[in-house]
Amino acid sequence: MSTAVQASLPRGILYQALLLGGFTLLAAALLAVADRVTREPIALRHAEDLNASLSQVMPSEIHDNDLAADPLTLTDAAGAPVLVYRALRAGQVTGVAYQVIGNGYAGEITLILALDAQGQVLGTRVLAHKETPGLGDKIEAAKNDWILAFKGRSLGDPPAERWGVKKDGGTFDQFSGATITPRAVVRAIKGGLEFFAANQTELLAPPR
Amino acid sequence: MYSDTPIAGPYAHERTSVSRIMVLVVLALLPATLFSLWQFGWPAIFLFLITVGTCLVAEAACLRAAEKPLRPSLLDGSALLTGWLLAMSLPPWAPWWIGVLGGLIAIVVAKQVFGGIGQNLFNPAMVARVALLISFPAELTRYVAPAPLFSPQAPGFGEGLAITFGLDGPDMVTGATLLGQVRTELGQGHPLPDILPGIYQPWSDAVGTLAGSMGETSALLLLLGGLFLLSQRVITWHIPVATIATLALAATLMNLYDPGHYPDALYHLVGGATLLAAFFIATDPVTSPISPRGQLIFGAGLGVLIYSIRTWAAYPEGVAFAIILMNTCTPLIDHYVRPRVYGRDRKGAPIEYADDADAEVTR
Amino acid sequence: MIIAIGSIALLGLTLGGLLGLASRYLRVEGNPLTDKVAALLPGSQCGQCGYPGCGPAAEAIASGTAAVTICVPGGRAVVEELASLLGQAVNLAGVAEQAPTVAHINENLCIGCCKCFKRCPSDAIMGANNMIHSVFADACIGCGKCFEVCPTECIEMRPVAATLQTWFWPNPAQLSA
Amino acid sequence: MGEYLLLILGTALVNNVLLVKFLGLCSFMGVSNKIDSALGMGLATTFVLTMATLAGWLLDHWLLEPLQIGYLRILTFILVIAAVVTFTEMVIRKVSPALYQVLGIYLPLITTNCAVLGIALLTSQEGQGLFQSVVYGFGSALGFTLVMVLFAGLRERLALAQVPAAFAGLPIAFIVAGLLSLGFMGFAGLA
Amino acid sequence: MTDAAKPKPATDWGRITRDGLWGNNVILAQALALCPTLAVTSTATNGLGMGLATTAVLVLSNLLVSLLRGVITPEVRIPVYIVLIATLVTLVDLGLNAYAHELHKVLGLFIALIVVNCAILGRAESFASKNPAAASALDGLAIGLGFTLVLVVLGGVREVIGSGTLFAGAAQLLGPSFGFLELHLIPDYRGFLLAILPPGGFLALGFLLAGKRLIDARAAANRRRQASAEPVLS
Amino acid sequence: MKLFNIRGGVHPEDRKHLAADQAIEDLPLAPLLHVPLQQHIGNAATPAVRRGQQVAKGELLGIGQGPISAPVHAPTSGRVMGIGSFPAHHVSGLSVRTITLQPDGKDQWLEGIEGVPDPFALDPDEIAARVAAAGIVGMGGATFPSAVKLNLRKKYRLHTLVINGAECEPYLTCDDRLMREHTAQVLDGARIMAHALGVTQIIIAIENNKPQAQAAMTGAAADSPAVRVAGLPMRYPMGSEKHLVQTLTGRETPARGLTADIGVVVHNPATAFAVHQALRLGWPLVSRLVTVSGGAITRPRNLRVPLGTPVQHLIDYCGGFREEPTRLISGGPMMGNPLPGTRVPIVKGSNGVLALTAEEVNAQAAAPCIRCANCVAACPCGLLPLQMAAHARAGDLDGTVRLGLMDCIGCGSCSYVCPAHIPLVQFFNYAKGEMAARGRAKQKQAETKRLIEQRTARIEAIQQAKREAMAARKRESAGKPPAQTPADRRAEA
Ligand SMILES: Cc1cc2nc3c(=O)[nH]c(=O)nc-3n(C[C@H](O)[C@H](O)[C@H](O)COP(=O)(O)O)c2cc1C
Ligand SMILES: Cc1cc2nc3c(=O)[nH]c(=O)nc-3n(C[C@H](O)[C@H](O)[C@H](O)COP(=O)(O)O)c2cc1C
Ligand SMILES: Cc1cc2nc3c(=O)[nH]c(=O)nc-3n(C[C@H](O)[C@H](O)[C@H](O)COP(=O)(O)O)c2cc1C
Ligand SMILES: Cc1cc2nc3c(=O)[nH]c(=O)nc-3n(C[C@H](O)[C@H](O)[C@H](O)CO)c2cc1C
Ligand code: SF4
Ligand code: SF4
Ligand code: SF4
Ligand code: SF4
Ligand code: FES
Repeated sequence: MSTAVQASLPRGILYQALLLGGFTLLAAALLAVADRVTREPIALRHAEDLNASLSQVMPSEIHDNDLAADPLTLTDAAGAPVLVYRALRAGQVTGVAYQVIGNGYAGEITLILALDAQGQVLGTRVLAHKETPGLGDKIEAAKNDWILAFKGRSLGDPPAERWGVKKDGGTFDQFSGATITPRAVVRAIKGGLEFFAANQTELLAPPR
Repeated sequence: MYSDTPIAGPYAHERTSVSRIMVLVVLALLPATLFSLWQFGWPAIFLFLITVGTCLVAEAACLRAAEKPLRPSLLDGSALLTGWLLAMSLPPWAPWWIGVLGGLIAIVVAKQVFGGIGQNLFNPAMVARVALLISFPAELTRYVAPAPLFSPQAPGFGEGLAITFGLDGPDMVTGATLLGQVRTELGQGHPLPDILPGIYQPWSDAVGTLAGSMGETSALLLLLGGLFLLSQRVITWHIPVATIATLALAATLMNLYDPGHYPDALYHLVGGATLLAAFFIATDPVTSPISPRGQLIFGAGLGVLIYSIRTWAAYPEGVAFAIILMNTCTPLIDHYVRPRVYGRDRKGAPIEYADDADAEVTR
Repeated sequence: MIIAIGSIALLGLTLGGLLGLASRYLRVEGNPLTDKVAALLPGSQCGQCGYPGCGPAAEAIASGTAAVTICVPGGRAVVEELASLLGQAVNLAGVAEQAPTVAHINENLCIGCCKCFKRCPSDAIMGANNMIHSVFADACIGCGKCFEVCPTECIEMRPVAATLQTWFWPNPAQLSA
Repeated sequence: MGEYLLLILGTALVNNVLLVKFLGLCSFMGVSNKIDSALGMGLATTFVLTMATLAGWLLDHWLLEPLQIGYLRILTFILVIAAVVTFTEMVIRKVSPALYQVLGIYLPLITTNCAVLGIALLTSQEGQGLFQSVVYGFGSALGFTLVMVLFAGLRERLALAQVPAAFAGLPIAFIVAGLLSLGFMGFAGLA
Repeated sequence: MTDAAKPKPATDWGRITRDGLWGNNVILAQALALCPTLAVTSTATNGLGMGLATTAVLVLSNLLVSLLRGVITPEVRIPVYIVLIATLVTLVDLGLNAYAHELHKVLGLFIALIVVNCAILGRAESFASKNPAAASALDGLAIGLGFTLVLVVLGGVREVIGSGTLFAGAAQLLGPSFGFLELHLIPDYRGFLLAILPPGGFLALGFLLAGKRLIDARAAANRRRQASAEPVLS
Repeated sequence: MKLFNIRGGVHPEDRKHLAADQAIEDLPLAPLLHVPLQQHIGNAATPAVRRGQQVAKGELLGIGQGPISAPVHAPTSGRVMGIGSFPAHHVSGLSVRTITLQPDGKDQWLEGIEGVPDPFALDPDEIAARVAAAGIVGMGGATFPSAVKLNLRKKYRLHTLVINGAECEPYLTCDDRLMREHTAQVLDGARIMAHALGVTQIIIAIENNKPQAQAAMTGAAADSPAVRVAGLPMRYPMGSEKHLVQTLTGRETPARGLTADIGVVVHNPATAFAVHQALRLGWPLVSRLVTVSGGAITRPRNLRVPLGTPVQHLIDYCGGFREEPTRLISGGPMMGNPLPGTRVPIVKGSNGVLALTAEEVNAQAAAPCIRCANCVAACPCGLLPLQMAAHARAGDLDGTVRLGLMDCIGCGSCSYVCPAHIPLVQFFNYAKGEMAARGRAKQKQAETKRLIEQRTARIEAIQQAKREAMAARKRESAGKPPAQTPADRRAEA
C-alpha cells in the first residue's frame, strides 16, 4: 500500500520538474531571441539619451565627432572617477563635458557641465535633482532661464571671491525663499571649473 | 416622563459640554492671538478671518451634503477652533487663497470625510498646514518681521487688503523664521556661535517680536493660555509636560555634545511652534491617546520627532509633521497602553495575593 | 547563449522539482476548519441556509463558497463567531436580528395528527396519536417546521416574550437612528 | 555601522516602500484590517524580502552577470522568490508549527507582493555590495512592517468611526494612507 | 483538469466586458494592482502607457493560460503562470525600451513589476484557467481596459490639479500623432503639488473610489425607481 | 484610621440638604398593597396564601425557592385580594406575579412572633437561617439574599465586617437618618452579623458629609474596641463595596471575585437594622426606609414604608409634585432607574423615590465622542468607557467584553462627566444584557443539539429495528437459516 504512494511520488515530481523546467527553457529561449532582436535598438536609444543631454550643453559647431564615443576616465580631487566626453574637431579637443554634483536642499543635484578648451562654460544643465518643486526646481532649464547665466563664465570671470550667490556677496541670483539650491549649483560649477584647471593637460590631450 | 424607550442613568450630569470645552480653548488662545494680530497688522487679520470663515462655511456645506443637522455641529466650536489654529500656523501675510485652500483641506479632507467631529484620525489643522507646505513651499516659507498695527512701518488697511488679496501691494520685506535662518546658516557650515547672536535673544522670542507664524510668536502668552487650560482641566499635564521635557532633554544632550551645531533647550522651547503644539495641538483630544501613560508616550514621541525633524530632516520646523506622525501612532498606543483594570494585573488576569493562604480556606 | 538558456532551464527544472516535492509533502488533508465551523452552527439541520443541513453548510462556509451570514437561526451571534473564526470582516448591518420565536399550538384546533411531532427536530412537541399536542417551549428552537406541516394551521410562531430575567436595555445606537 | 543605520533609516522611513516607492500596496490594503494580522504579514514579508535580496544578489553576481543574461533577471528573480516563499512555508511548518500558525496564511500572499520583486530589482539596479543589499532589503521590510502596523491601528479605529457611507471602507482607507504618507514626507532629508 | 472542473459556458461577452470595465474593475472593485496605479499616474499620459502595456500582457497571459490549461498541473501552476507572465513582461520591457524609450524611462521599474501585478496572476487563476481561449482573451482585454481607464482618469485628475495640464508629453511618449491630446488648461497655474506627490495619489484614488460608490448608488436608485415605476406603465 | 486612595470617581452635587434634616416618619397605610413575589436577585417566591385569605402582619405570603431566593411576608394585616400580574418596580414596565393585600387597618402582628433573647448564643448557621426566614435581602440596592452572604464564612477566611454607610448617591438620606435615629439597633445588627460571620472586627464607614451619623455611631461604639468608625472622603462611588474595601484596606478585590476573597464582607446599615429586628424581635422584613426627594417634590421626606405601598402614595404624602418632574427615579440619580409609573409598589430594594426637574437632570442630546478621556479618568475600574461604547455601537460585543465590560460596575461616573452626553451606561447595560441573552441562547443551542442527537439516534434505532424485523420476516418466509455472524464465517473458513 505504501509502496504505491512511493511509486507515484517520483513520477509526479519528475513531471512537475519537467513541466516547470520545460516552460523555463522555452521562456529563456524566447527571451534570448527577443534580446538579440532588441539589443541593438536599445543600445541605440541609450546612446541617443546621452547624446541628447550632451548636445544641450555642447554646441554642434565645435565638434565633428560622436560625443558619446570613447569617453575618458579621470579621477577628481576626492579620488572618484569622472567620465569625460570630449568634443573633437579635426582631431583636436575643442570641448569637454562631465558630470558635477552639488549638495542641494534635499539631496544631490547632478549637472552636466561643458567647457571649451579655454575653460569657459559652454553650457550646463541639471540632469537630476530632488529639490522642492516650485522653489528649488527653478534650476531646470525648462522652468527658468537661471541656469543659462553660466554660459561664458570661467574661473576668473567673475573672480573667485564673487563665485557665489548675491546673498553671499557673489554674482549670481538666488531665488526668493530658496538660496540653498542656487548656492549648491554655483558651488558645483565652480568645482567643475577647478577640476578642469587641475586636469587641463589630460583633458585637452588629443586622443590616441 | 414615562417614555416607552427607557434612557439609562445617571440622571445627573456635570455642567459640561463639547462647546464649553471648545470655548475655553478659544479663550486660552485669545491673548496670544490678539497679540499676534496686533504684531502683524491688517494682512494677518484678513488671513485669520478668511481661514476661520472658510472652515465654518466648509463645515456647513459638508453637513448639508451629509444631510446632518447643522446647528449642533456648527455651534460646537470645533470648526472655529480648527480654522483658528490653522490660521495661527500660517505665515501671517500669506495670500487669501492659502487660507481658503487650507480651510477646505482641513475641514473636508481631514475631518468631514471621516464623519465629522471626533471621527478624524489626524489633526485637521496640521494636515492642512502640511499639505500647504509641501504644495506651496514658497508661500509657506515667506515670513515678515512684525510691524505692530498702526506703527509707521505697518501696512494700512488698504495696503493690507492688497497684500492678502494679491493686488499690487508693496513689495514685501520677506525673511525666514528663526528656525529657518539657523538651519540655512548651519547648512552653510557656519557654527552656531556665529549665527545666533545676531538674530536670537531668548527674551524677544519669548515675548514674540520675531518673524514667524502667529502661533510661533509669543511663547509667554501661549504658556499662559496653556496653564489656563490646565487649570480648567480641559487638558491634563501629561502631553505638554512630556513633549516639552523630551524636546528639552534631546536639545540639552545634543547641545552638550556639540554646542557649535546644536542649539540649547531654551532655543527649541521658545523658537518655533513648540508651545502652541504642546498645549493646544498635541492635546487635541480627538487625535491623542486616552490613557495618561499613553499620553506620556505620545508627548515623548512628539518631542523626539520635533527635534529630529528640526535638526536632521529637510524642513526647519517639524511640529506639524511630528503631530501627524504621532496621530498615526495614537491608535496603536491606545491598543497597547491601557489603564490597569480594577482587580486585574497589567496582563488582565485577576489579581492574586501571595499571602492569601490564610484568607482563603481549603477548598 | 546555449549555456545561458540551459542554466536557466536547469534552475526551472530544479525549482519545479522542489516545488513538486514541497506540494507533495505539504498537502493539507481535508479542511480542518470544517469541524470548527460545524461546531459553531446551531446544528438544527433546518435547511434555511439552502444547504441540506448544518454539515454541508459548514463545508461550504469553511471552503469559502458560502457567506458566513447564511445561517438564519444562528443569528448575529453565530455570524460574528464565524467571522472571527475565519478572520473575515462582515457587515452585520445586513444580518437582520430575527426576534426568536417559539411554536404555540392552539388546543382547540389540534386534531392530534402527529405530523408536527414527527417533523420537530428537537423533540419539543409532546403528544401522541389523536391527542392534543403541546410545545415544550424550552426545547423549541423556533425553526417553524411544525408550522409548515400542520393540516389545520393551528400552530402559531409567537415571539418569545421578555420577562424581568430576560429583558435588557435597548441599544442606544438604534434608538438614536 | 553608522552607514548601515542610516541606510536602514533611509529605506524604512524616508523612502518607505509603501508610502514613497509605492510597492506592495495590495497587501497593504488587503491585510491591514487587524493589527495582529498586519504584524504577521509584516514579519513574514521581512523574512522573505531579506532572503530575496540576498538571493537576488547572488543570482545577479553568480549567474546573470557572468553569463551576460541580464534580460533574464525578472524571470529568474520571480522564480527564486516563488521558491523562497514556498520553502519558507515548508521550513516553518516543519520547524515551528506555532510560528506557522501565526505567519502561515500570509506566506502565499507574498509571492505576488510586488515589494519583494521590486526591492530585489532595485538593489540589483543600484549595484550595491552583498551586505548593503541585504540591509537595504531588511530596512525596506522594516518600513513595510512599521507602516502596515500603524495603518492597521488606524483602520481598527476607522472601523469604529461613523464614516459617511460613500467613504466607508476602502475609500477612507486610501485617504488615511494619503495622510499617513503626508506625515512621512516630514522625514525627507533625514538620511 | 478533470471533467468536473470543465469550464462553465459563461461566454456572456457583454457581461465579461461590463464586469472588466466597471463592475469588477481591478482597481475600483478588487483593490488590486495598486502599485502601478499610484506610482505612474502623475500624468494621464503615463497612466495610458502603463495601462496599455499591462493590457497587452493581460490579454496574452490570459490567452496562453487558457490554451495551456490542459497541460498544467495544480502543483506547479503558480510558478508556471509566473514564468509565463515574466516572459511576457520581459518581452514588453525589451520592446518598450527599444521602440518607446521615453515611456520606458518614465514607467521604469513598474514595467518589471507587471509580473507581480496581482491582477494578472489573479485573472489567470480565476478566469483564464477555467474558460476557453476567446473568452479569456476578452476578459483580459476588458480587465486591462478597465485598468487603463482608471489609470487615465486618475492620472488626468492628478495632472490637472497638480500642474494644470492634461496629457502633457503625449506626443513625446506615444508618438507625434498623439500631440493633439496635450492640453494646457490653466495658463498661469501655480500647480497644487500635493496632487502629484505620493500623498495626492492615495487621496485622489480614495476620492475616485468614493465617486464610484456614489455613481453606483445613484444607478441602483434609478433602477429601483424604474422597477417600481414599471407596473404603472405597463 | 488610615485610608487608601481609589482611582477615578466623580464629585456630583450631593443635594442631601433636601431631606437630610427630615426625621423618619411612618407612612400611613395605603388602601391596597401590592407585594411582588420577586423583590430580590434569584428565584421568585411561590405564593403561600390563597385569594381571600386573611393574613396577619408578618405572615408568610410567598415561599423562597432554592438556595438563592427569599420569602416575602405580609406588610400589614388584611385580606388577600388576589394573586396575579402587576406592573413591577422595574424600568421595563413588565409585570410580575404580585399578591395584592387589602389592609384591615389593624396592623396586627402574627401571633407567636418573638425574638431571641441572646442571639450571640446562637450557632452562626441558626442566625443565617433566621435571616433567611425573615426574607432579608441586601438593602444597599443589590437585593442579594443576605443569608447567603452570612454563610460566606464557610468558604472564605473572613476577618472584617464593613457596614457601608457611605451613601454616596446624591439626594439619598435614609441610611444617614437610620444611623442617626436607630444607632444602637444598627450597631446591634452589625454585631449579630459579625458573630454569624465569625469575625471580630467591624468597621462602620460613613462619608464625611454625614457628621451627625459619624458622631452617633462613634458614640455608640465607644465602648467596644472591635468596632471602628471610618470617615470616608466624599467621592462617588465610595459606596461600591469593592472600592470601599480598597479605601479601607488598600486591597483590590480580584476581578470576578468577591470582597470575601480578601476577607471582608460588606453590608448596608439598613440590612443590619433588619437583622437586628429579625433576631431580637423576630420580625420579618416588611417595611423599609425610603427617601422621597428631588426638586420636583413639594416636601422631601424620609419615610418608613410598608413594602408593597404604591409609589403614588408616598408622593401624595410628601405633598405631591411641585412641578412636573422630568424624571421619576427609583434609587439615587447615579445608579437608580426610571420608574415606569407611580402605580408600582415599593420593594425591598427601594431606597429612594426621586422626582427630578430638567435643571437637575441636565440632559442634552448626545453628540459624537471627542475622546476627551474624561470618562477614562472618571472610571473607578480603570476601564475605557469610550472604547467599550464605540465597540458596542458598532455591534462588536466581543470587543466590548475584551475591553472589560464584565468588570464595569455600572456606576455611571463615566456618563456623568461626558461632555458629549453619550449614554455610556446604557451602551454597557445593553451590551451586558445582549451578552446574557447570547449566553442563554448558547445554552439553549447546546441543549437543542443534544435533543437533536438523541432524536437522530432514536430514529436510527427504530429504523434499525424495523430493518431487522423486515429481514427476519423475509428470512422466515424464505425458510432460510439466520444470517451468519462474522464469527461464524471465520469458523467456516
Ligand atoms: C518645504 C520647504 C522646502 C524648501 N525647499 C527648498 C529648496 O528647494 N531649495 C532651497 O534652496 N531652499 C529650500 N527651502 C529652504 C528655505 O526656503 C530656506 O529658508 C531658504 O533656502 C533660505 O534662503 P533665503 O535666505 O533666501 O530665505 C525649503 C524650505 C521648506 C520649508
Ligand atoms: C504643568 C504641570 C506639570 C506637572 N508635572 C508633574 C510631573 O511631572 N509629575 C507628577 O507626578 N506630577 C506633575 N504635576 C502634578 C499633577 O497635576 C498631579 O501629579 C496629578 O494630578 C496626578 O494625577 P494622575 O495620577 O491622574 O496623573 C504637574 C502638574 C502640572 C500643572
Ligand atoms: C456604584 C455603587 C455605589 C454603591 N453605593 C452604595 C452605598 O452608598 N451604600 C450602600 O449601602 N451600598 C452601596 N452599593 C452597594 C454595595 O456595593 C454593596 O452591594 C452593599 O453595600 C452590600 O450591602 P447589602 O448586601 O447589605 O446591601 C453601591 C454599589 C455600587 C456599584
Ligand atoms: C485642547 C484642544 C485642542 C484642540 N486642538 C485642535 C487642533 O490642534 N487642531 C484642530 O483642528 N482642532 C483642534 N481642536 C478642536 C477639535 O478637537 C477638532 O476640531 C477635532 O479634531 C475635529 O474632530 C482642539 C480641541 C481641544 C479641546
Ligand atoms: S440554517 Fe443554520 S441551523 Fe439551519 S441547517 Fe443551515 S446551518 Fe444548520
Ligand atoms: S400538526 Fe397540527 S394538528 Fe397535527 S398534531 Fe401537530 S398541532 Fe396538532
Ligand atoms: S467622556 Fe464622553 S466625549 Fe469624553 S472620551 Fe468619554 S465618551 Fe468620549
Ligand atoms: S459605569 Fe462602568 S465604565 Fe463607567 S465609570 Fe462606572 S465602572 Fe467605569
Ligand atoms: S500591484 Fe499588488 S502588491 Fe503591488
